[in-house]
Amino acid sequence: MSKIDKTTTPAAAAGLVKEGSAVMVGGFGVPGTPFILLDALLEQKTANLTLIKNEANEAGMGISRVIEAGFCRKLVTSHLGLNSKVIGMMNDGQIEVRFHPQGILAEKIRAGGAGLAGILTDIGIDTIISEGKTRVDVNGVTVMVEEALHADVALIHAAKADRMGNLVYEKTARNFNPLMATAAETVIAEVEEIVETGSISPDAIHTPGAFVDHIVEIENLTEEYGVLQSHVIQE
Amino acid sequence: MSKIDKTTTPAAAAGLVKEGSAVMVGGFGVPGTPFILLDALLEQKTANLTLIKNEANEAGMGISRVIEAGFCRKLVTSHLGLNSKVIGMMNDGQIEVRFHPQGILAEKIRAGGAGLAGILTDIGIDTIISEGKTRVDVNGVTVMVEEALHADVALIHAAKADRMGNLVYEKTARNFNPLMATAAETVIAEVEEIVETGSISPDAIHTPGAFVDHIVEIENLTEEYGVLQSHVIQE
Amino acid sequence: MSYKNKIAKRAAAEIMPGQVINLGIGLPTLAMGYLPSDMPVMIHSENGILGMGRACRNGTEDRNLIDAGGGYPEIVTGASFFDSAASFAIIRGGRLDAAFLGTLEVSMTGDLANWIIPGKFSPGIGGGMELAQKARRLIITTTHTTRKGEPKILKECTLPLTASACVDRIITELAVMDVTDSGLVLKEVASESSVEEVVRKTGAPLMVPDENSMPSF
Amino acid sequence: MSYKNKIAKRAAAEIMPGQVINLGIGLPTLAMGYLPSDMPVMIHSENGILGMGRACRNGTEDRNLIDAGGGYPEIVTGASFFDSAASFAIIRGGRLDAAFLGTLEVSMTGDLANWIIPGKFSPGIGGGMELAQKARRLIITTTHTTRKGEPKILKECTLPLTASACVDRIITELAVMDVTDSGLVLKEVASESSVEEVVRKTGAPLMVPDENSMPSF
Repeated sequence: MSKIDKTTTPAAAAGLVKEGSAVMVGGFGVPGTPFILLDALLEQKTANLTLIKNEANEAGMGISRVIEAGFCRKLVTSHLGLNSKVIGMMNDGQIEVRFHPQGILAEKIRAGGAGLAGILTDIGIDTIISEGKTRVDVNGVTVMVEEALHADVALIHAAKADRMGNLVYEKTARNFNPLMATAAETVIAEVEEIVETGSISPDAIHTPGAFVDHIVEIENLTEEYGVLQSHVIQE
Repeated sequence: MSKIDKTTTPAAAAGLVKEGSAVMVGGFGVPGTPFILLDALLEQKTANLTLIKNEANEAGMGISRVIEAGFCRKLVTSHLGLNSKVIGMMNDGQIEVRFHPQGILAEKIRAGGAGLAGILTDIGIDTIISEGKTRVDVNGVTVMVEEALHADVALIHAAKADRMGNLVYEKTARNFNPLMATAAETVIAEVEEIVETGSISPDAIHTPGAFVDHIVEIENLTEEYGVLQSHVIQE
Repeated sequence: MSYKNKIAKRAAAEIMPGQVINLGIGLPTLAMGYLPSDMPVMIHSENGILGMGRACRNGTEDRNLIDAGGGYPEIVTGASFFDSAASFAIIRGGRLDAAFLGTLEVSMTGDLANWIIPGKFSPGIGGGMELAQKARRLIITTTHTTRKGEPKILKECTLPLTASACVDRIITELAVMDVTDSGLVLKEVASESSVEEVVRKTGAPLMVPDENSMPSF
Repeated sequence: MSYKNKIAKRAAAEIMPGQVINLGIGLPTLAMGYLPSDMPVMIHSENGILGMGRACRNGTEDRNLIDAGGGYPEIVTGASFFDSAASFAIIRGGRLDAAFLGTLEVSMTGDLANWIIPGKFSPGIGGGMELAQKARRLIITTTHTTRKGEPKILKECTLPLTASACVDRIITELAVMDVTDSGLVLKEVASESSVEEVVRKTGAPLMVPDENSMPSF
């Protein structure tokens, strides 16, 4: 069984993202953002991307660099509160942005991964985000259709993988990563450590290897992965 | 923080199930079935129950005993292939049975727990189970509404809990338990071991304590929890 | 005491032992400081924490452990981590005893508008709509008026809503008010303020049960 | 070799290294015995296993570890356990390279009917509909005829469907047949049988590419 080995290089992995691809990117802030994979993506200058991520990181970091470089046509996200640069690009019409409530974004991605066509929810039903959404009556209550989201590629980050692609996440670096791991045609996980298959307890695996197509080992954790000094409380 | 202690007795826990309650019961076969809680439920002779469980265990075991004793009015389940006793009761009109595809049953329960009104799926769309279901068009594809399921009480089984209700399941005893833990007004978990709060790694917790209302420690694992000799290969 | 601390301290007093709470963005650090350190309460953070603690002491930050606002928190004994779907299942599934949110406007009927000023401010939605719509109890923590001195508490919101009829209680630096079926009711007045000032700075009818026995905070 | 073993052995030959497979109920124990023990393949079981192994040796059963049929399996290195929602996400999400199911009837257009005989047999649905509808490749393993000798492979199913147009390949003790856009095609004939017997016992038109060079198994 140990013959399954999904390890590859950042460049080979990024090469699977093609012009016009829809790409899910894990992470909520710094934790769980696949910076090394995003570096490789930026380097190959793939254009016209649709990016799907909780937020756009902060200016100069993560997917913000891909957006700032002009490679993102459309961003599907929850909020940009910490990235005035991308808000500016949105306001200037340089990128199209589609906002979803954070947990609905998570459910839309999960629904895509679970082979569902969508979910039914009342979140936002009395607000402007309900405009254009299909309404359905469920037991006398009106709710809205939120369609499942899919992507061509998911770029995710995990703390640990075995060679078969079983993944374990750490603390708040989990966030959208296990959901995106299910919802893309090709799933690429960068990981901080690769361990031998069989060394992770089967009960402690967060993402089963069947969902993961390629694994990239991070050779060294660059500065981007570290504590963001701007968010540290100065005593 | 260690002051939160949700431990109670089987009788007190079962007492939360009232006549006419909808009760979700974890387990897929023997693993994960809360036999001790079901014993307590049977003892208090609460009638007119709606039971929601993957299957009805096998004759003389688990919820089959509750059904055989006449306390179940309606069973929402996936299949009864190993329980000809309950199939007989269904055919004789002694209980009402509603079948769902297994993964759709899981998703309906999960949707209830996740505060969704339902999910949209094409499973069974060309079959007789589609009769009476609302159809919706999603991007040109016709799918069906599957409504979320809720219960008054969930009776579940876990390998380990801390006093705050954080749960860990073991192997295939996980199955429907973490889903049902989210979908009932009152969630009662019987556990094989109670450990001090803080001794389970926060990354290894399968069900966060916020979902769990009461914990019952199993004093001794009765015969029902053991290996079923009828399923053992005789060499 | 700054008005922010005043609000945070009063907000902390809403929290009961054993509850599951979301403190929104911004408020956590301040409000946590006013909770008794031994109070058994589980703080939820949208990015996947149940059991968030106070802000980290400088130098003890963990690169993998942030709160929903990007700050570095501690966690308490019994904390757990989970993914974003599970995190919002806790919110939408009704497992939050209370949530706290700031706002731009709030109406006398409990409508909330705190996410967009069309053409001026549109950073997105985040977790706010789900918190507003689904927490069992929604408490708004806000300055009583805008920076220009205009009331934030109105008969009707003028901005696009976050959710309708969702607010239970409003806590400002001047007052504590409840949204009830019969209207907005004044519950407490800040020791630095007066019923007259609160009524004057509120842009909606405010019921004052008994001016002489009004509790202060 | 019994007809069951014949079918299981031929079914096992469908499995390619690196695939994710569901073997349905009943077949696993037999088919696993025909897989090379070092073949890197991940067997999925609906009750929450990826990486199921062969049946346990008597006395080594684990009370917490069963397969979807209630038997006690081993697990392979790299196996993982998960809940029922995740398990069917693997199925419906298209991560199963192939699934194997038994049947009551199967039509020449790939319709499958294997879950109910109204008024006679209605044990429920289980995971079959999802496996039938969503596995990337669906292989039916069945006796060629009923116990009464009537064909199970028909122009149209007479029983309520499990899923329509879902079957890719049919493996019986007599033949291997593919459902194609132009009809049902005979691919292999059992060494104990003949093209004539297979055609006679099949209740639908069966295309025979070249009778003289028909592969046997």
